[in-house]
Amino acid sequence: MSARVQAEPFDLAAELSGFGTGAGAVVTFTGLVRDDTGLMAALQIEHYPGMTERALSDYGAEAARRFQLSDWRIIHRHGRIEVGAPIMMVATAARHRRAAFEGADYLMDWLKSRAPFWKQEIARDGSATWVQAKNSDEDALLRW
Amino acid sequence: MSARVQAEPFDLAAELSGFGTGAGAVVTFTGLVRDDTGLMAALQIEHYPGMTERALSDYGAEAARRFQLSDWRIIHRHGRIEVGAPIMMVATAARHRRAAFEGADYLMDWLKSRAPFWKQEIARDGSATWVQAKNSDEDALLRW
Amino acid sequence: MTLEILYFAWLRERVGQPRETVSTDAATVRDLVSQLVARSDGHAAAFADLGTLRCAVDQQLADLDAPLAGVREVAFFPPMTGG
Amino acid sequence: MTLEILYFAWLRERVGQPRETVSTDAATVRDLVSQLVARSDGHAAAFADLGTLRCAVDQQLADLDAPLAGVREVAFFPPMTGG
Repeated sequence: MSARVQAEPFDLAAELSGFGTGAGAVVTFTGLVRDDTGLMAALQIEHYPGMTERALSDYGAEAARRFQLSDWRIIHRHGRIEVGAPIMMVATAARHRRAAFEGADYLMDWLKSRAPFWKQEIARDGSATWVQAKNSDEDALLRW
Repeated sequence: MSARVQAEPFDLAAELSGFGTGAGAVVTFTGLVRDDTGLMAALQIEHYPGMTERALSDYGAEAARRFQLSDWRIIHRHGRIEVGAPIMMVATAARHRRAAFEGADYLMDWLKSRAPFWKQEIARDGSATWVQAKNSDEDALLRW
Repeated sequence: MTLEILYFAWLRERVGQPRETVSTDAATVRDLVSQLVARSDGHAAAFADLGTLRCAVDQQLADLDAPLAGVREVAFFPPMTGG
Repeated sequence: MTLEILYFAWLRERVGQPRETVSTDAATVRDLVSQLVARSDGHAAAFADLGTLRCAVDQQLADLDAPLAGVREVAFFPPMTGG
């Protein structure tokens, strides 16, 4: 049960070593920098030190309570992240698959709209554009 | 895009190496042998060689079509699997998180009720009990 | 017509063998079942509850009304419990 | 009352600095915003659209009507885009 914010890449395999021992179901989500246009070089991610860790821990604890997760982990990177590299991951462990899926899904919806991160797309020519929040991300929270 | 049936354990990290390159979202589900009573030693899993591979490939291809997955992988073990060990995994890759989540969730529902596997619980005293199918697993298919 | 019949899980245990070859004129899976039931007490026990019986025809899930013309392999088993 | 004010993302760019310390008698976040707007054109631009403004009071998400009594740190930023 832990939340981390870091600039360094993470290793999903290492993170899952010993994760969820005794559980029946483990779900992981990994978000990667995607380049839809062929023009993007990287993402630059800004966050709110202090608040970020607190928010991630709060959402993790709330998901654990709500879906009876036996274990959870959240890792979110900040700084410059190249196209193709991992941005963040969540992992959830529970007795049954439904709870593990829903816990991970719930955490992702909260991270998208309620964790203090802001993404900037860095193009190959060096120009930077702030990513706009999507209404669909806000709407997704209404599911819970 | 592959489905495998094997007696050997699998290594989630190795399976995900190079998986879903270019995608924005990767979801994995891992099922582990759970011992709720403290009396269980292992699962023994029987399957239908020939049909199993075909069924898993068909469900993977259907999930890819339906949720526009850019990659998917299914691994399911058979034979004796000790408590705590992984039974099976699915991984899905897509542009967006919703599709990756739904693709994995869909595959799990089909695997539970439509892939030709049968589980037997092996107790520590050596006695074996066939696992009964759950109505909830059958009902889960109605969601899709 | 000669068919390869396969049994899995507790159907296999009740029949007492994992497979057998039968010669039959059954038109559908249901006809085939009514012939198999007569083979032994084990067969009768295996097919006692058609409500939970599952089958595959040439390795594709099928129902009891599936026709057998041109078919080579029919498998019978309880509800699946994978995943 | 002395408050530490933080700005993130394009609000930070418009204001032209990541943080500032202000002395204020504002009762709520909304009152504080109307005082900050008067500080510079950059501040005015940062707070031009209150509909999309997000804020945190002592590192907890809050709305514009949140009271400031006893508060030490207020942060302003656009809608979050994590995950």
